[in-house]
Amino acid sequence: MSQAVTPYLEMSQAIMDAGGEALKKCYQCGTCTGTCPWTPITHFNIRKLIRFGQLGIDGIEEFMWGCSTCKYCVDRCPRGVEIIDVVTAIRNVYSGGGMLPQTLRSFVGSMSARGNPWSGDQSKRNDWAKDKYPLFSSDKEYLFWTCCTVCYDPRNVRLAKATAEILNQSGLSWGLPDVEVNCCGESLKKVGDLELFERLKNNNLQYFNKKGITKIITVSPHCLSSFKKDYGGDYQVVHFSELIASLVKEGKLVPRKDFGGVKVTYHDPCYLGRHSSVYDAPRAIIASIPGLEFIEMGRNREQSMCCGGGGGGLWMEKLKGERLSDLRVEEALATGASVLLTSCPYCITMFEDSIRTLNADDKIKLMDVSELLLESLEINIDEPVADTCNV
Amino acid sequence: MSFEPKILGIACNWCTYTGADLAGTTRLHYPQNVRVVRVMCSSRINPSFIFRAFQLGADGVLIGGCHPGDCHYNTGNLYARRRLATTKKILEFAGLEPGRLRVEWISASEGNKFAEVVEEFTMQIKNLGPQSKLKIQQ
Amino acid sequence: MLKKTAIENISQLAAVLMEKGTLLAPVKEVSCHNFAEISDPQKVDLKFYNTLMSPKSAFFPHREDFVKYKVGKPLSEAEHTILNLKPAFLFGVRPCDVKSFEIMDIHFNAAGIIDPYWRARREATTIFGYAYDINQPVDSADFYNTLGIYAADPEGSDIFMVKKDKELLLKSITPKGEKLLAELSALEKASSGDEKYYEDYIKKGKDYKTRFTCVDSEVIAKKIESIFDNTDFWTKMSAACLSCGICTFSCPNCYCFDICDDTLFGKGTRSRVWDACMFTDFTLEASGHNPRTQVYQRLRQKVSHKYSYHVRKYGVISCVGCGRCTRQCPVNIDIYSIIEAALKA
Amino acid sequence: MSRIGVFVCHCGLNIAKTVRVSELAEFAATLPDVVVAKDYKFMCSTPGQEMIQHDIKQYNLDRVIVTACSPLMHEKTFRKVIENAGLNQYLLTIVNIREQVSWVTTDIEEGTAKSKALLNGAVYRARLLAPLTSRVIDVNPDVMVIGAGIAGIQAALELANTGKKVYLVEKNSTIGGHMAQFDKTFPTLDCSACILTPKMDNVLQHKNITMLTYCEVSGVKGYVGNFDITIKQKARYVDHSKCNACLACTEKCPGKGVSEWDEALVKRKSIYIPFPQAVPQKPIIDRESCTFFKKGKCRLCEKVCEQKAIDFEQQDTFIDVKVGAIIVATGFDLMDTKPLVQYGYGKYPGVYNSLEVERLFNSAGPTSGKVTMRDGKEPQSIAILHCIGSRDKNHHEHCSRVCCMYSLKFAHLFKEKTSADVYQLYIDMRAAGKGYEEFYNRLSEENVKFIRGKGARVTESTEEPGRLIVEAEDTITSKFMKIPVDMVVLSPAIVPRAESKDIGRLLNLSTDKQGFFMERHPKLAPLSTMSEGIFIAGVCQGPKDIPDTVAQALGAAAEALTIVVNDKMELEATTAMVNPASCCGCQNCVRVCPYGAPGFNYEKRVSEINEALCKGCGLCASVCPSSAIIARHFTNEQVLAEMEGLMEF
Amino acid sequence: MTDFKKIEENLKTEAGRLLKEGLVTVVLSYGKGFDENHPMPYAAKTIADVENIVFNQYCNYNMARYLVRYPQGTKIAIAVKAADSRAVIQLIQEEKVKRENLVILGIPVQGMKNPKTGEVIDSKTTCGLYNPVLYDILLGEEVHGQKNALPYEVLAEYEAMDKDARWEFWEKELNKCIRCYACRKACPMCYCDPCFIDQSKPKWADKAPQSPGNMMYHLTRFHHLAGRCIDCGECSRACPVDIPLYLFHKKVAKECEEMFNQKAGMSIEDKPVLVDFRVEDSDKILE
Repeated sequence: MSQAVTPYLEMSQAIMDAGGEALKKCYQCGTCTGTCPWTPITHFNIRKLIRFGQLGIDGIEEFMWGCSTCKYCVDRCPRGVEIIDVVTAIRNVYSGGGMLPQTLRSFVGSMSARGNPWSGDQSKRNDWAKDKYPLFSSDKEYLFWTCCTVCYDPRNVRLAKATAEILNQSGLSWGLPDVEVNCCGESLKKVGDLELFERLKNNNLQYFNKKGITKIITVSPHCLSSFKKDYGGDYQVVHFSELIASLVKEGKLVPRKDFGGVKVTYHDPCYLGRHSSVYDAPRAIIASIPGLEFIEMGRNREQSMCCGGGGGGLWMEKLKGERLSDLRVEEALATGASVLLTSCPYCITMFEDSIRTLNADDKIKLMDVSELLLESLEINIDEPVADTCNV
Repeated sequence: MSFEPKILGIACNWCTYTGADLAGTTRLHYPQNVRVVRVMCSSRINPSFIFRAFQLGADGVLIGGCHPGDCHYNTGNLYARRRLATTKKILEFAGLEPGRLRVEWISASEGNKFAEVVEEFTMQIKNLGPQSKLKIQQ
Repeated sequence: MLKKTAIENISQLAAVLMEKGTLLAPVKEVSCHNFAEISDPQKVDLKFYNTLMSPKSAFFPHREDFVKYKVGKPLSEAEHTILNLKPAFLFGVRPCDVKSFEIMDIHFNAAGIIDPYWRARREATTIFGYAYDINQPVDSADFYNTLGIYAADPEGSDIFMVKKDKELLLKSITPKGEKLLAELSALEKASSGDEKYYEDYIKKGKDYKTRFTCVDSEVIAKKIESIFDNTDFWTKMSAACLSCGICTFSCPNCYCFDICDDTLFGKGTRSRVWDACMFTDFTLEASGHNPRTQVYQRLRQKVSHKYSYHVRKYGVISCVGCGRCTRQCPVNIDIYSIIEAALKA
Repeated sequence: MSRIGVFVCHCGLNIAKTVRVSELAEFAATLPDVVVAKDYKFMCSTPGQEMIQHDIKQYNLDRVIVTACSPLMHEKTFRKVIENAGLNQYLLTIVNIREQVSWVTTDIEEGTAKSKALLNGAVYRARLLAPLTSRVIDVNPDVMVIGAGIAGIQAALELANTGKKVYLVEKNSTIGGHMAQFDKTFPTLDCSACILTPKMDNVLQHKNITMLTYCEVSGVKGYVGNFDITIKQKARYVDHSKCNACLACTEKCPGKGVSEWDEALVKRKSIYIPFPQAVPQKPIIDRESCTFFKKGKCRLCEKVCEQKAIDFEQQDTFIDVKVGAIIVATGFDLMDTKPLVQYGYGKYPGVYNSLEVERLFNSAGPTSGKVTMRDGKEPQSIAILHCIGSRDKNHHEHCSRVCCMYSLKFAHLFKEKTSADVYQLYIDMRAAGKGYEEFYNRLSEENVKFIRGKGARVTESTEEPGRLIVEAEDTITSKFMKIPVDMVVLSPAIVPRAESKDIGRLLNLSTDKQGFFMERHPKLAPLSTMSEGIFIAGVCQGPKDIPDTVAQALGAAAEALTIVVNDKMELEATTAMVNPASCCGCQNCVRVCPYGAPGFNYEKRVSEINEALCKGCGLCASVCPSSAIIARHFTNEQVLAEMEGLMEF
Repeated sequence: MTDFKKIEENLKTEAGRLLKEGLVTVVLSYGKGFDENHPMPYAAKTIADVENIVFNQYCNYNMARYLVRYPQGTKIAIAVKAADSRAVIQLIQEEKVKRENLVILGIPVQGMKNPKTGEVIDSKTTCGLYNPVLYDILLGEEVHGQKNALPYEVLAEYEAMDKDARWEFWEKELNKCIRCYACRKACPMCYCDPCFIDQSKPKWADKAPQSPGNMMYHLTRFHHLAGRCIDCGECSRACPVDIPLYLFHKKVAKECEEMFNQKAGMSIEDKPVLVDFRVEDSDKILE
């Protein structure tokens, strides 16, 4: 069989038209591949993906799902190529016609049919709250945007409750969205379904406009990034940790419980860190909690490693040995910490999985920063929480 | 009698005027409708010159400067580009045919380009017909 | 003689006048009325309070060409403009504006300084004064009462008109008016009721009040003279003034002008064009020196000229209280308030 | 009323063939203010010229219009003609009816008609022309060179050899610049010191060069031909007029400072000369590390100095000089690579930058030319990483141009001096100079491993402490590589000297995006700047190698010479001026002028134009909203009148 | 809706405080006119003057117009609405005033009216913003959550016109001009004295209100304000013959924003676009 290929520039143009314009700037130095966390453990090669895209070479589809949009390569790229846009565009162009991996089909299907990725009933979006918290109305200052994952995923529901409870303590004026809203669509966009993403976005924007929303708090860094960069509405949006860190600083929230020297480490979620440049707020909250010994992992802040859950990775199966979350949990274990903290529901899901498969449940406990804070505020979320993330 | 338009040319000394001379030196023939005013730099062109030219009855105004980056005064034509673009938008919104004002970068070595531009622009103005909107009615 | 016509038939009257000569009458523009030479009798429109611009341009146009010449040719070849005027009818002038013509005559039509252009126009023109509608509210800017003028003053008009419901009553005031009115066969004869209505209207006109303050021309002239150096006062009065030319251009009594030469393709015209003392370059001298660079100096000049210097020189205030300058001023400067303040200053 | 003479040239048949010249002259006679109009076969011939001069006198003409060929051809000729007849040369108008009429048409009707229109425009314009006089200024014959690296040294020597007095200003305590730090130079591998130190010595000995080391330019006034410069002589605390360079002080000094010369690889004394061949060979005291300045006692140097040259009381002093031209050769810095945390510079002792490595190779360097690392060991494997911070949107977009070649030089020297394996991690290998490709080829033969991929990260090996792992993709095989090495050499971006910003501000030089000085024209005036009389040479204009730097230095010297070789200089007469009565103080002119000619008089609130700086482009006149700027010879009235004349017929 | 009385009170309080503490020597704001519907631009210089300050929906004046009237260095407090604040920014850019000499009293406001017609003019003739872009002290609640008034929406109708119809429109409108120059005098950016049109060397146009001179005056003025007009609408409001100058200024502003990616008077760091350039400006703008 001939090894010769012919450039297929129409395809290349299609990628550029789908938002991958930056493609043409790449000079193939390989910095991205060298930086990519997947390079050492999988066959995914981001530079090659771009190269194939530049010339429209066949075979590109085989490795286009490898990227988890952690943005490490984008920050390092000497040409300023918006690589995530390229990946998104390639997925958009090629994922039609049955190219979507099986696991992502149910994800996209649920998004399309129910407006959330977890096949949850839209009307039950706020069931976790048990009417304990108010819905947003025009007299409220903030809309507290709960991610679909914290609304429907049983492990992450704990996050919803913890954050809501802390907000209640904070004295801020806030409310939950009505059930008519849907997923922010961030992962869906990265998976390449730009058309469906537009639909979700417009539905949410309509809600924001109707309600006159001017300030939004998000639990998930993914929603944060989407509202900030993809939506372009006239509102301010902050991550929960940013807001809470400032309240802690002002003394409006005072962590009391002393943990007596327990060692903790913190994982920077890609979408909070590199995507939104929030590094200090969660650390400030951790520092405010008495009796913690905080240890940084080797790769932290701007250089943090990805959990693998972004860019649709949360809904894709990875073989053992090809999971970033496993590596990250091992890194956390190596610090000697007994609590691994993070501040993203996707990271929570990924790490819970890894801790279980690595049989490390007894060595390390996974918590969201808000959960730890809640504990330190000495507030109990009354009912027992299901300790599973199976849906 | 067919319509012979009066076109005012304004050319910078260093590039376009020299290019126009070159067209002559190489005996390129082109229509005689353009009358050229020589200025030192295309940036010398005050937008009011252009308004005035149309008031004086010019059917078209052709402006020539050095290619961007080649200005004898380094950046004059880059200012001129912005100012003339704005002038053109103003004339257009006033209702004058935008095709009556043309800006071309013609270097000292582009005698043929000068001839071509004059030929083309003269045709274009002939097609547009006489300019009577801004022309002062005596 | 008193005649009348239905206001809705005004265009018939207009048509007749147009046959006799040039008709200048109020026409409606987008958001105001102005006097204009009528080419379509339907355009004459009496549903106005007062015109935006004063009717002075009927005799003193914004631009008046004097001489045409050729560049590079001897002066002897230059041509002077000669007016060959048809009879003209200035129709629908409010009493205060009619009064202004008399004041303007001092400058253009008095012994010693006769302007041929003004005089020719003035003589060719029959003035149809038109009383304010005393059944409508007075505009808050007006203050002609202060200058001794009333809403239905026939003085100065050749023919004076008052509105009677849907009719217009026309009364001849001067022999010139009388003669013309007699010729206007399109008009109906007025009844005795109309006569009475007219007389009553003129009387009631006195009770139709504009703003009023007691201004004795000698007193005000002296007062203003005495506060010439009160820079604080004038600075305060002019703090908002933009020094645009609206007040002077719309004023029926401002008569300043500039002589301009304009040439095009070797043909020149020398003309007289309105100027305004509020413009910075009004007093710019050839040397580059300008005695009035400050806004307060210019506003002081305008007020002083009207209420002091003019009184000193000609014995009369050069203002008829028509309210145009106040109404049109983009920053609501009110000459009436300035006079009131000056009296107290 | 003016008196205009119109002279129509036939140019043989060149014009007369397609323009009815006599008809044109008759037409001219009918135009306003034209008192005489003639046509003649060759107006530029001696009889033609004499006819014009004769008529000027006979008809008492005060304007002359020559209707002939392009002004670019004979404007100068005819200006002289009328000047010799007593008329100001700017009262001449040329109507171009050859290049722009007769040669571009075959139709005599068209040609004649267009000529009439052009002539009419000229008459309209001529009536408004004003006589102009050029100003002549004295030129100071001296030159200042800022920066005494190879560029500055070369330029100074060249000028001094022509007999011009040169002030060579250097901020360091020695001249020589970066080149003096190098060991070998690519691609010929000749010894840097061997070719540079003789030049440094020449500078010291040259009677026409005033060397001002440890000095900074602190003030510049004036303009081309007449710059007034203030130079700050920083306190050395050693009186160099007394010092005999015995260096007993240095020997005894207990203070320890960081050796800038050796790129901080070693310490030096607090009273020191940077390196043995330094020029001048006289020490200075580094206030920061000196024990006396720090603690208030010591003064050992003072005690041992027989010449009594030590002066702890010395202050900064200021020197004023006047020069006619300035050459700026301020050179470069390497970018600081510490913020690029992925490469571990400053964190891992095994990571070096290129200047440090230059010093390692140098026999006068901290290791006496032996390649040993900070831990004293000889590296067994070395990776050289190209394009660190160059060609990088996040840092510097430009290519630093010399890194490919010096990296190859390093590889060669490593191979020569050690038994190490050498890797070159590059994006593109750029070897376009004379002998460069051959050098690249030679290195391949020396068994250097070339990896086509940019180094992505340097980490420490977990197994072998101290060993470094270089991570990169070899884009040729698409393999992700982890290369264990002992030593990593970074080739950082070359950036302008940090101080060049201040120099630029003082001299009104513009800089490009990266901070390199902008040349007046990228092709045709690469050494001139927008400031007349100021020239640039070497890396301060953009990264370049030594041969190019030297060539530029010689060019800049020649450019400077063209100014100071004359004792007088004529300024442009067609400059712009401000009518202060009309100036509205918007400062548009100040903002747009590339030459800095207009300045704002804050007291009078009006702009003023320094005519010595004005080049007469007229940009200021067109951006002046109140028409206060008069662009002489192209005034608004003149242009409008010409337009009117052109459009009349 | 804007609480005009509240703003008036705050304006008085702040004006009084600033004058009392000697922080400024003049407060540029709005004062009583000859009746309530006719407020005036007002310069309060003493504490007693503060009583005369008013604020209502007819206070359209752009007080930035008066800034250049005071000698350099005068400490001035100035009341600004959204567009007015942009004028202040633009004047700072052009170095006509210095930031440090100003105390900017920001007025967020909605519902300003044209005194002649009573029509609300928030977006039609003004820049469509409700909140000042730059201020030191805010005199009311910022307006949020309101639909942003689109400043260029009014242009659509005119852009869609055939060019001949547009010419006819402008010829008719501009021929109404009586050359009283209220437009340039009301304009905060028209600070030239003399204006080009007043020059006699060169004489750009006739002084009389006739078509050629009117065209030259207005077209050139549109150019002089290109990239500088901050869309306050004062030229149109001042115009006694109601020429919709704002339409033309808006159009030029819109084009400049599209061509040069910069909106006038939004940042004191900017440089006016027509005395600036970028090498990467496209030649397409000339097409």
